[in-house]
Amino acid sequence: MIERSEVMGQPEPALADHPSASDPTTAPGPTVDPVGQPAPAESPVPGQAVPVGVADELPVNGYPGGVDTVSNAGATPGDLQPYAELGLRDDEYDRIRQILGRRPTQSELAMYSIMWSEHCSYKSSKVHLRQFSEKAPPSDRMLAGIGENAGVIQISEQLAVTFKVESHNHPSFVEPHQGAATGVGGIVRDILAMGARPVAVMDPLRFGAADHPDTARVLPGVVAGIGTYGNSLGLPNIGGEVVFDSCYQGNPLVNALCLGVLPVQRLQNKAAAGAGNVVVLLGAKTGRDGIGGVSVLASATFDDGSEQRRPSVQVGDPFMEKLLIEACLELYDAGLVVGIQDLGGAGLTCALTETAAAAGTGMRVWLERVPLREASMQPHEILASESQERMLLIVSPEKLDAVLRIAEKWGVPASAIGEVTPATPAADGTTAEPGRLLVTWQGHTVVDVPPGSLVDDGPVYARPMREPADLILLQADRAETLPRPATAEALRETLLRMIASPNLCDKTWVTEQYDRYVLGNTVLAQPEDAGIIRIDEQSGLGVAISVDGNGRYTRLDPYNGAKLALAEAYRNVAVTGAKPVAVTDCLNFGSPEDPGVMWQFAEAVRGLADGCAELGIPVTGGNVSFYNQTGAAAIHPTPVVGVLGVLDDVAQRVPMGFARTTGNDHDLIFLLGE
Amino acid sequence: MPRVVVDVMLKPEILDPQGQAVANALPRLGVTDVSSVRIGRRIEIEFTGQPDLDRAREIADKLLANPVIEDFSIRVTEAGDAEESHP
Amino acid sequence: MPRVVVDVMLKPEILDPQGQAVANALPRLGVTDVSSVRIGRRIEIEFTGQPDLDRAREIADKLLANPVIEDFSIRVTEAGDAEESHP
Amino acid sequence: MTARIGVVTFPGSLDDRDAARAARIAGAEVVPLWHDDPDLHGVDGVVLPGGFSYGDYLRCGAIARFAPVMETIAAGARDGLPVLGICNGFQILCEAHLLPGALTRNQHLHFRNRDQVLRIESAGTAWTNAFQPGQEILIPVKNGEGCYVADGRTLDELEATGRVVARYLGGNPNGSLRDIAGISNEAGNVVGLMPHPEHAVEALTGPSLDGLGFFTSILKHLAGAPA
Ligand SMILES: Nc1ncnc2c1ncn2[C@@H]1O[C@H](COP(=O)(O)OP(=O)(O)O)[C@@H](O)[C@H]1O
Repeated sequence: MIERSEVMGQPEPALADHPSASDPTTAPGPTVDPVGQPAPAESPVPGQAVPVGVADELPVNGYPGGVDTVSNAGATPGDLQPYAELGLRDDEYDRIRQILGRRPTQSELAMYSIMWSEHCSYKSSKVHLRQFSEKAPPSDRMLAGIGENAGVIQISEQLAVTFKVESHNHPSFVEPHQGAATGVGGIVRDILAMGARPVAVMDPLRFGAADHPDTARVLPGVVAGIGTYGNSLGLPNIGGEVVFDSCYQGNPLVNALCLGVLPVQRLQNKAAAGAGNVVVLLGAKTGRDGIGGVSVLASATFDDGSEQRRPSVQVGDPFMEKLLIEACLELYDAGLVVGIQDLGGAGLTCALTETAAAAGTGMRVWLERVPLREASMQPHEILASESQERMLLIVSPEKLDAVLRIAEKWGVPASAIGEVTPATPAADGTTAEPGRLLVTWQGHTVVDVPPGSLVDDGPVYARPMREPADLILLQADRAETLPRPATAEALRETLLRMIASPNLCDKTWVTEQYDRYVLGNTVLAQPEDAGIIRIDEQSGLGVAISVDGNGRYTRLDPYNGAKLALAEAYRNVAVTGAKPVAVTDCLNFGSPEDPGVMWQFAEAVRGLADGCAELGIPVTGGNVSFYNQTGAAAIHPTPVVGVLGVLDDVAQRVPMGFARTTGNDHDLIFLLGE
Repeated sequence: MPRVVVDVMLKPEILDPQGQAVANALPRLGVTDVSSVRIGRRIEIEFTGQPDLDRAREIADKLLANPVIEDFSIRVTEAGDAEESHP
Repeated sequence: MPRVVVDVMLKPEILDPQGQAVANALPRLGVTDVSSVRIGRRIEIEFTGQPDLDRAREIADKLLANPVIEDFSIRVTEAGDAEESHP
Repeated sequence: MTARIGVVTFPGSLDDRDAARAARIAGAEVVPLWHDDPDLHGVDGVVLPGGFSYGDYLRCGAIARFAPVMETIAAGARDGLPVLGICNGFQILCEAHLLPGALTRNQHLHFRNRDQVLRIESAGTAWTNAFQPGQEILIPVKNGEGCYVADGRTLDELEATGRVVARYLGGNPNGSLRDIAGISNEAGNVVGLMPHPEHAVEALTGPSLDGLGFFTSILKHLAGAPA
């Protein structure tokens, strides 16, 4: 991958000269594995319960010491591993073995399966998303772009803003309230990780038919979840969408956008630079949240085995997130952070590998130092856990105490769990290879991998694409052929029907559950077409944002549908008086393995990239959500596009609707465009 | 009158921010010997006739508990039963 | 392990909109023989040592219940006690 | 001398900056107070802002009541220190028994944010003397647990002694008994208000400027009060 070589261009030569004791190349970890202990006679069959007493002493899953170690993996190359159940293909599993020169341990297998998933690796979308960078107009405002946690745009000499939209569709169908709530929590941490104070949220939503019984379960839960989380964080909700269409019946879309503000010099990055620096886990304790995906690896960690539920549901704690925000901002302002990364869907696995890969360094992690909610958790569970409200910090050792003090002031747990290790000197002593990620669990080495292999070297697919067979028919069924109301009475009835339709009627029931006033800088919010936030109280500098998408239109014409979404958001921002400067997008589609869906996706991306080039504004970040379907039926392709614009003085904003004039002059009404 | 009581608690592995907040507040009150607090819901159902456990179980399952994150238990009590009541 | 359970219920004269909402939803499930539903909190407290009823009563009185609107009752249970559990 | 108004930040406070801004716009010097610090730093009045102190788990305001700063504030309030509790602040004042009654779950069970008309029922408190009795004002309301309840005797007494400070007009947003939006203690120095005056102090960001009256009131009160 291209990005890889760039990241590796910056080793830490000075520190590489002083490999520490924990450098994996010189000292492969203390005590390592119980050598000499025979490999279990029978290879463990994951998924099959092995009754077991005390996890840490007796062989669990048949592994000595309770865990599958690197040396054990080397000694038992023939063990069968449930890679297929974890979503890895045969060739992907072979790649992993090739990279490691042995079979992966349980923990490593869990990590690769997560990082090489569609969700984390963008393996089906990568080849298309490149266009966003390739076609992007040059922008000297962009301080961080695609590849970072969120794009950052400079809006004045001192200030920058960051914004991004992300999906939490599937969790929100399973448990609407918590799914939607943790969706907000996740995007807020992305914004926080850039060094910004989150200052507003928006929520583009799609539900099934308004009168379907399941909508009565999903919609109130989603809205309450977004409300509870956003309100509790003190983030004004300044806009979003509520769209009903039966194609979303079994797969609602819950997208969340967050806006943040930072002084330019407070910009953070995720690189775990500087060997010897300390890796700190900040925030909530780690529990068995969202480890459903890797549960196939752990059949014997519960005493009574098999039937124990593995919740794939994460429960959010907005209070902890609020404290996390305040603690992080204080840490940034005190200059105590070298690198920072939020823990999102892929938990520690993603944060450890991404921060190390971004710096080309290695990392040494003592997993038993991770504070746990449940003591019986296994290493692969700790690595895969999606527990919310956590951040990973890289701090220099002499500042560790100050960091812990600020964490304590805000009541946020913080633990040093590891340290950054140098890049590996090459054999000839000149160039350096990236370091390795070495994770131990109570003295056993459970992970020893090149971090970049999880982050950047994942599979990339150019999946087959084919225009859906029914598209011609759909396109032939033109609006012009529909009967038009011919009489006044018919016109009246059409109008009434339209006004009464769920997609057009008042959304106050939803929006009044959101706090729009908190922070005192909301200049425009619902029902305006764009939200406006004042950023600088002195100068009146502010930003306008709108998020829009039209699945029906995109179904008929994905290329122009994406452009339409962009144009709508762009217009909505422009008419407030703001100058549009940046784009974020959430691409909600069906299964990429369906050539018809893949075609829709490719067309939509091409349309969005072309549209951005024509309008002269860059995509700064976003998110892809695939597999939005029920059985074989995909949702309408639904690219949701957010546009951000800048106002030099928010007092000059133009609100929607006609202004009440005080004098006796009448306003003139003009229609612009064709 | 006898009634049915349904206790709904978060599954043990699910985060309980409420309980945690209370546990963290206890030292303020000078209480230091509490190791964990979990907070759930207690629902009292009164029937027009005889308390109907099966009916109550059905209600709990469909309406009172969220099976994705919660467990429930169910029993019949007399008002003023064995529980020690606050004066 | 034994623990202390504190049940906190709204006083009978205080309106319980949540309980009412559940009661109102019951006919839609075909349940017509319920006369009232009240929803309160169930709080389980685990102590580091022996469960301490007096201590728990003090916590309940100061923090867990608001005497203006709520009553509480308190008891020690064994995990897996007499309550009929959901399978 | 400029009046010094303290604004308390509890973990989970959200409208603390807004309250500070409103007090500043009214002309006060703002002193940030911290939940864990019992020292009031010589302030002349205190605002307990909106938000979700300590997450507002269990009951709103139940845990905040035990914060070290609250002990000092409670003692001060009994000696006449002006205290305004807005939303979560109102909940805290009730939990701390500085005001009677309690705030419970909205009757419709939803969080509700809207612009709300209020009638000022009592202009005799430290925080409402800049209003006319009976004056109608428009300020935002936003809460999930803003339904004021108290027993009938307490309600009667509040009404008989002029301690209902404001009532909801044109629709009760949360089911509060007798449409009560705010009350005061007997001396009138402690006021609890569910709606948010601090969100109606600038034309650009609020539905009106009506909220400013609460903050100019306290300045007026302090200016008139013997030093
Ligand atoms: N549709 C998209 N448009 C633009 N950028 C995208 C899109 N999807 C993903 N990206 C970018 O790819 C990177 C990886 O995305 P993601 O995995 O969502 O980030 P994170 O690590 O914060 O979860 C991010 O920088 C994101 O902005």
